[in-house]
Amino acid sequence: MSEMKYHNNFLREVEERVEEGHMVKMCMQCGVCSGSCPFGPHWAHPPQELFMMIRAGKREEVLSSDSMWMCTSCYQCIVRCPRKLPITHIMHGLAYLAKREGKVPKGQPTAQFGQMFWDNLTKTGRVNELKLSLSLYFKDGFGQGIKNAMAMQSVGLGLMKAGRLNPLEILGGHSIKDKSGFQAMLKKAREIEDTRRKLA
Amino acid sequence: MANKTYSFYPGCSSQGKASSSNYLTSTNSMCQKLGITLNEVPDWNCCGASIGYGGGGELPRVVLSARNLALSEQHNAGQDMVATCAACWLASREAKERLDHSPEMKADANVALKEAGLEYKGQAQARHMVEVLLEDIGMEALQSGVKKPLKGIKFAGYVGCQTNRPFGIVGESFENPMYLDNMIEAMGAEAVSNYDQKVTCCGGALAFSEPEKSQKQIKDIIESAYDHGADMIVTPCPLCQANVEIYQGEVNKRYGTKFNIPVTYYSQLITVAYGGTAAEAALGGHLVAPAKLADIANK
Amino acid sequence: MTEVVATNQTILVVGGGISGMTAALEAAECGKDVVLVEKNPVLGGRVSQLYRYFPKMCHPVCGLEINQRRIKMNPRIRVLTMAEVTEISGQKGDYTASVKISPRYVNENCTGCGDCAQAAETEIPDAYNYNLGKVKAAFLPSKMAHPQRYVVDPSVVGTPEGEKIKAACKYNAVDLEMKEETLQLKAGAIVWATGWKPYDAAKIQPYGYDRFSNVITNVEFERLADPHGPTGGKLLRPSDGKEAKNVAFIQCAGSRDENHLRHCSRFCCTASLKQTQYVREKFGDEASSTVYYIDIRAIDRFEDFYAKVRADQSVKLVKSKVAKIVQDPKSGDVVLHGVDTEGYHRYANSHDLVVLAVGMEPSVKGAGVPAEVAADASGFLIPGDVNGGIFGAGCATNALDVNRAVQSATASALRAIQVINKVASVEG
Amino acid sequence: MAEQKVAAYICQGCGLGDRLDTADLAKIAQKEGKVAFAKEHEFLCNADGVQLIKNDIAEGVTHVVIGACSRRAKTEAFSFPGVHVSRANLREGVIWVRPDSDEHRETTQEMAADYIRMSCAEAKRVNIPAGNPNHGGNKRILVVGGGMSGMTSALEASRAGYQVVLVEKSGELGGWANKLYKRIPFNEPFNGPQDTGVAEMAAAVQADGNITVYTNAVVSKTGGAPGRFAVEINHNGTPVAEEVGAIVQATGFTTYDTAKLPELGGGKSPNVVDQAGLEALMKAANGGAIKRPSDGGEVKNVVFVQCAGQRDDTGTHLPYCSGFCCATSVKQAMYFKDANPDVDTTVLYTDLRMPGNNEDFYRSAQNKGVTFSKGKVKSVEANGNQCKVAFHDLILNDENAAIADADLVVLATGQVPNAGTDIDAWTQAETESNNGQNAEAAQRAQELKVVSVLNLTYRQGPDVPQLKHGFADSHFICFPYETRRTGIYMAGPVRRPMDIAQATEDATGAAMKAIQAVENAAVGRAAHPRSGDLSFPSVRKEGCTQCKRCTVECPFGAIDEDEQRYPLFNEERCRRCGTCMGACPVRVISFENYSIDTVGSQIKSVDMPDEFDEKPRILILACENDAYPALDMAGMNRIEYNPFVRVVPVRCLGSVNLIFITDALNSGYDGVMLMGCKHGDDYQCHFVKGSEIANYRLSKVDDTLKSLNLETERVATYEVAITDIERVPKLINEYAAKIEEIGMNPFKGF
Repeated sequence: MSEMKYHNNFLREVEERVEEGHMVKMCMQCGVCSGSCPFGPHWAHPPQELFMMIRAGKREEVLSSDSMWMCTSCYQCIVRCPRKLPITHIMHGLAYLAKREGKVPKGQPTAQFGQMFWDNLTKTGRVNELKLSLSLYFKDGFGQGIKNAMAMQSVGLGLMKAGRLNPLEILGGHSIKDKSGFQAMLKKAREIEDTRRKLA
Repeated sequence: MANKTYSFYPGCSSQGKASSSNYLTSTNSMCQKLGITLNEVPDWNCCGASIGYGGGGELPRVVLSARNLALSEQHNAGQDMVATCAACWLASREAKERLDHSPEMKADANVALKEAGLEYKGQAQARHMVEVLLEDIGMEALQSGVKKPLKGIKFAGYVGCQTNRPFGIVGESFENPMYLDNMIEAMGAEAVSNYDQKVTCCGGALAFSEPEKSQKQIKDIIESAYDHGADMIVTPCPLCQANVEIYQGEVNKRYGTKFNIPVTYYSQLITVAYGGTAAEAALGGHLVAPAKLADIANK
Repeated sequence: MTEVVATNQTILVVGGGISGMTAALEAAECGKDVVLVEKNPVLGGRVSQLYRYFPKMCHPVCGLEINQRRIKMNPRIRVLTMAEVTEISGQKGDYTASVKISPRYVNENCTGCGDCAQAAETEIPDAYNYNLGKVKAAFLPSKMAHPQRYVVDPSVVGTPEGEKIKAACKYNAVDLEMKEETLQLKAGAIVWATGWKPYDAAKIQPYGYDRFSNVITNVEFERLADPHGPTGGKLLRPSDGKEAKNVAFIQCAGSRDENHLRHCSRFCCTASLKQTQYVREKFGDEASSTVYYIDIRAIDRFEDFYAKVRADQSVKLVKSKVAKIVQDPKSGDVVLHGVDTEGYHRYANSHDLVVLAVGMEPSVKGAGVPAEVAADASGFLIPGDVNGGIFGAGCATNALDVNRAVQSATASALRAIQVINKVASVEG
Repeated sequence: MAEQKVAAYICQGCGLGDRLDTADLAKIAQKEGKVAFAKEHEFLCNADGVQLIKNDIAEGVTHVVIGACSRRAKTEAFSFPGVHVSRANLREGVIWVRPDSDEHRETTQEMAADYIRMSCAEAKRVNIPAGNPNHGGNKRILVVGGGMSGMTSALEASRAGYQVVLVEKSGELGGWANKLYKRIPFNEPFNGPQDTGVAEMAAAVQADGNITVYTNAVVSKTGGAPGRFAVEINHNGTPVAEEVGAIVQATGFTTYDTAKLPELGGGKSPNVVDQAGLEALMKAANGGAIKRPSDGGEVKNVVFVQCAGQRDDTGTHLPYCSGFCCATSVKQAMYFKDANPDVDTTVLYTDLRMPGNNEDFYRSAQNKGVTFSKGKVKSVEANGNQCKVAFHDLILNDENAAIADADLVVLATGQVPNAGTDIDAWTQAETESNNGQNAEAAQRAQELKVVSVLNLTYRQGPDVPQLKHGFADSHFICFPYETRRTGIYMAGPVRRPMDIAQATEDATGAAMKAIQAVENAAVGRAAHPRSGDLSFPSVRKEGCTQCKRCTVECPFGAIDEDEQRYPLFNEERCRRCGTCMGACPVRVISFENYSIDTVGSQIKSVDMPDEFDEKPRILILACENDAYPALDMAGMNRIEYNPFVRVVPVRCLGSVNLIFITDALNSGYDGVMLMGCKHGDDYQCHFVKGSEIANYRLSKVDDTLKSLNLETERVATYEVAITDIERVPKLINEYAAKIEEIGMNPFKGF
């Protein structure tokens, strides 16, 4: 869709395809969310500016921005918004849409980690912490992986000693029993949403 | 002590040898001393925490929690589903609120759940362990059972973000909740007054993906504890505990600080105050050993 | 027992602020009998606690002087102070109201000479100055007080100090035996003018009004600026008494907020613009005021006033809702965190003092009126004749500035007269 | 003077008995004040003190002098119907402002004695006003303007039982509301435009037996005064005479001419309309979709430009904000969204002004998808059937943001009041034309006159004076209905830009004041601020030199000229401020209870020490609204000031006649201080120009003082506010020091 400046095309797309997107239109541009965000300084476009850019139809700039990936889900913005926008969820929704549209900036660490986390938990129904850490360390290749692991070596050993890191998890780790039902459930949920939100 | 029964949702980090197994151990000991029976939700799955959106859409994430709630309704009927981890509680409660407010989403969720032979009805409440302690047992009752007051230890009550927002605990303020400070004092210890980093976020999942940005937050949290003369930090959230404890070394490297402060759980404080042993309170499960607490436990 | 003559051709006005006084005066000066009931010991309401008005920067007590003189000269108005309407029965044209009168412990003999205050020692919070200062337990609420009769605080009644106060009065005006009494008053129509109260700033948690001493409200700042206020008109900040030269004004403190007040309270923008001129008036070029706003709502010729304030070099305007306030315990300075939404830069601005422009809440919400009345979601009474013979007036019906409150009060007086004239035409 | 019997009562309460020799004061009242008798009482204001006075009144006392506290204290206790009371302010004015020490006892006693002399002198010269016998008793009310405001005033007055004459220029009732498809909601739920209800209201007016309606009618002449206004109506060409008691002018507004806004596309493209234009389009479409005016094409994108030609500080357009246009644009955006949610509606604003519970209306608009962008519109250019709106997006800080393809642009222009003739400009033109010599000025005066609404036969001009930006508003915050033409009240947008909700509330208030005006006029009682005063000005015609100064300076236009150009007083128009009395060079104007004599006698009754006693005397003429209360409260705060001053309260500084100054200086006063309230743009004087006129008159006094080789410092004027409790004593003490410096008045002792 061409970028029609100051038209509601992108706003309508957000309302249709983004989690809680229907609330974006309620923002009154007061700036309390941008001011409350602990990672605020790291956002190229804080939440309120993103909402304004959506109204201004700047689709490309919004979806390819790494701003919404800076959200630590601390809910500080939600409890202070005078219009009660669920800002945290809208940011998650925008991030997910950016992912599905392939517009995430290359090498965006939180996007990568989020995908690893999802793949990890969906395999066995529960997070395998060891595999998750290793996949995070080695995400930029083997050499960098070894360097990352060595840097966190003392922490790893400490946790093992404290009984909070089980090397045997590399084999399988915790898992739910009804894996097949669980994965079928997730597959169906994704299908339903993809059709409802025109994401496929 | 009153004997109460709850359906228990431990969450991925509170499993045997997982990153907050010490939280699990001390929680079980605490509940045993308080006469609380926890029936684990059979075959519970991960709640997706708050980073799941990197891979899963809204409905798949809601369905993760719907499955847990459905399992709890089915096997532990009539019992509230209690979580100890902030993210598990938040994901479950938010999912419940969305399912109960949107018939369309509830219908969609149940179509997906059917694939796993389950159905979400919406009977079970999703609550946090701290709510159980405060609302069902109450601060006076908690204080009355203390056998070994934690004299001489000053704790910084670090509530963090998701336990406190957006639902709040017993209706307390988001800026300055007092329940954790009151719990510290009830256990006979001293609580830091107006600890300004009380509700600051530790970076959460982004401690892994954005270490530098998160460690700035962690530095403020620890530095303010030291500034207020705290011996230890106590927190209700496993991710806060892990991030604030594990990355002290990294923070010291990055900022040249010499932090070495123990980070404990409220469940450990209560277990020790109620006469539990160091092992029952899982005091061994720390990178920075809570020595003073262990001394009291071993007396 | 206080005797009051009232029939169903009398108009009962509840609330003695500027709206209640106006409704009572306009009806009485049209030949109708009025009973004016006021909860506080004196008339004047919130307006008597203001130092200046926008946009003219004139003094509210000047209008109060004229209205008080009109009341003193008009035999048709009967004023009952320390009186509250607890119950209303009957219907349009034929109401009966129960009025509870709390003891003032001072009778009509009082000449306002002040000897009783000399004798009193205990100090109580000064409600006239929003408890920022103290007054003696025997006090005259303000220099402009009407009725000009002292009040003895119940806390000293039945104590040796009470007797000492009583003895100090040469005209046995102090009567410690006074008891609470309840009267039954007839009335043909009722004007409900109980006005507004400032929103409880402590509820706005991120602004820490209940934790930081140098975060105060606009009504409190007004008292600081008033020469008859607790600091004699000097703008000193509570923590250390230092001069507050660098003041922040935070708009929409509570208003336009679904977590607090849904409505916009209308007066707070122009009130803050006015208060920046207090800082300018006291400190000249050293003054520095910063107004943090969402929209400056200065309508009609208030725009001229806004233009004048914009031209004042000492005033900065930042389009931003402040996210959080922290007071530095050592220096007492208050740091405001937020983002300026015009041009997008993040700020952590330090100020000497922060004034929260809190909004208006009806002081008696719709449900609080002891009669069947329709009110909106914020508790403001619906104006006009939807409530039988009970007519809302002034800030009891909407967040209004003084001028519109008086217009509303004048209109409600006519609505009451319409009922009275019909009763008169029937009864003759 | 009817058999007048003056009695004096000296109170010994509140410390007066200890600090003053009240017996001596009683003697002075008797001997020098020449009262029938003088009594002392230890607690005059309590029950038996008041009864003492009442008994004496029963035995024929007509005037009472009370030496006790200020006239502002114990007013109810010392008010006796039909009896004049003069208050000598011995408490707040004497003992509370002087130190309680033997050293000062003498000067304090002298101060008290003088105030007793002054009160007795005043009392003796006061006639008890009986109210003007020949006043009009007409209680009908004229409403000019048949819009929502006018109709509301008419209906509300009728519901109170009063007859109303309603004059409407156009052929039908309804005014601006007729042009609206729907209006902004009055009350909950604020989720969409509501029916105006104007048709029902018009029907109610037509059906109301109390209301006589003239459409296609204008007021061609208005004479007389409250209670007896003689109104000539030009009803569709035929003159009709009506007599009414009060007038409500609700002539509303016209929209600002968009042709004056070419830079915003005004008059450049049919697709650029103002809000009235959009309402017309909506009414034409009657609920269906609005089509593009230029080619009937589909409207997919509408832009609302706020503050079009408003809040303009370049001096070309309107400098003010009309307040109703934000909510109106939102309402109009909802017309489109309700009909078809796919239409893009964008509101470009700098401050979105929707106060009160209109915030909910703003939320509802957002909920329906109306988008709001904070931006300053720079230009609107038509290209083909669409327009390009260029603006500076203040949030995204984008100088050249633009909406390139707007099908329709609505300019939110302001309200221009229909307040008729600007009488200040008319008076200027009239004087410049000096009856015809200067043709240009005469032409200008005529052009200004032709737009008049009320065509008043008042000497000071055909319409009610305008306050600012052409609106005929009250200047006072506490008194929105304080009008400068007694009995004539403005309502609705003619007095201030407002929406329909405020206009109908304002109109009800104006009806109340009109009813009050006819009731007061019927018994000769004054209106606010000297409500209830029965006195009225009378002129000793034989002494009048027709200098016309009174007719020019009267702030309320109460004085016309009769055929021989003598001043013709219209008592019911008068506010009893006394400015005419102050203006008259030959001092022939006075009121029964307030005259040259009542004030002059007070000044001359003071016991003037000779120049060797080192006891100067300073006269203070203090306005009773601001200066006198400030002095009172200085007393309540026990702030001391110089004992040689003698304070005479006056109704307004405007009523100070220059004779008071000459009398004072001749009878030996060493200095005169005049304390009035603030004048100028933000004037505080409730008689509008009183303190300003006094200031102007006194600027001439310096030359006369010089001619008598008296120092100019002898007479000083001050602007004083009621809150100047510390400042006024300081001014007095500084002035007394100055007088001491320049020494005694050489005329002393003559």
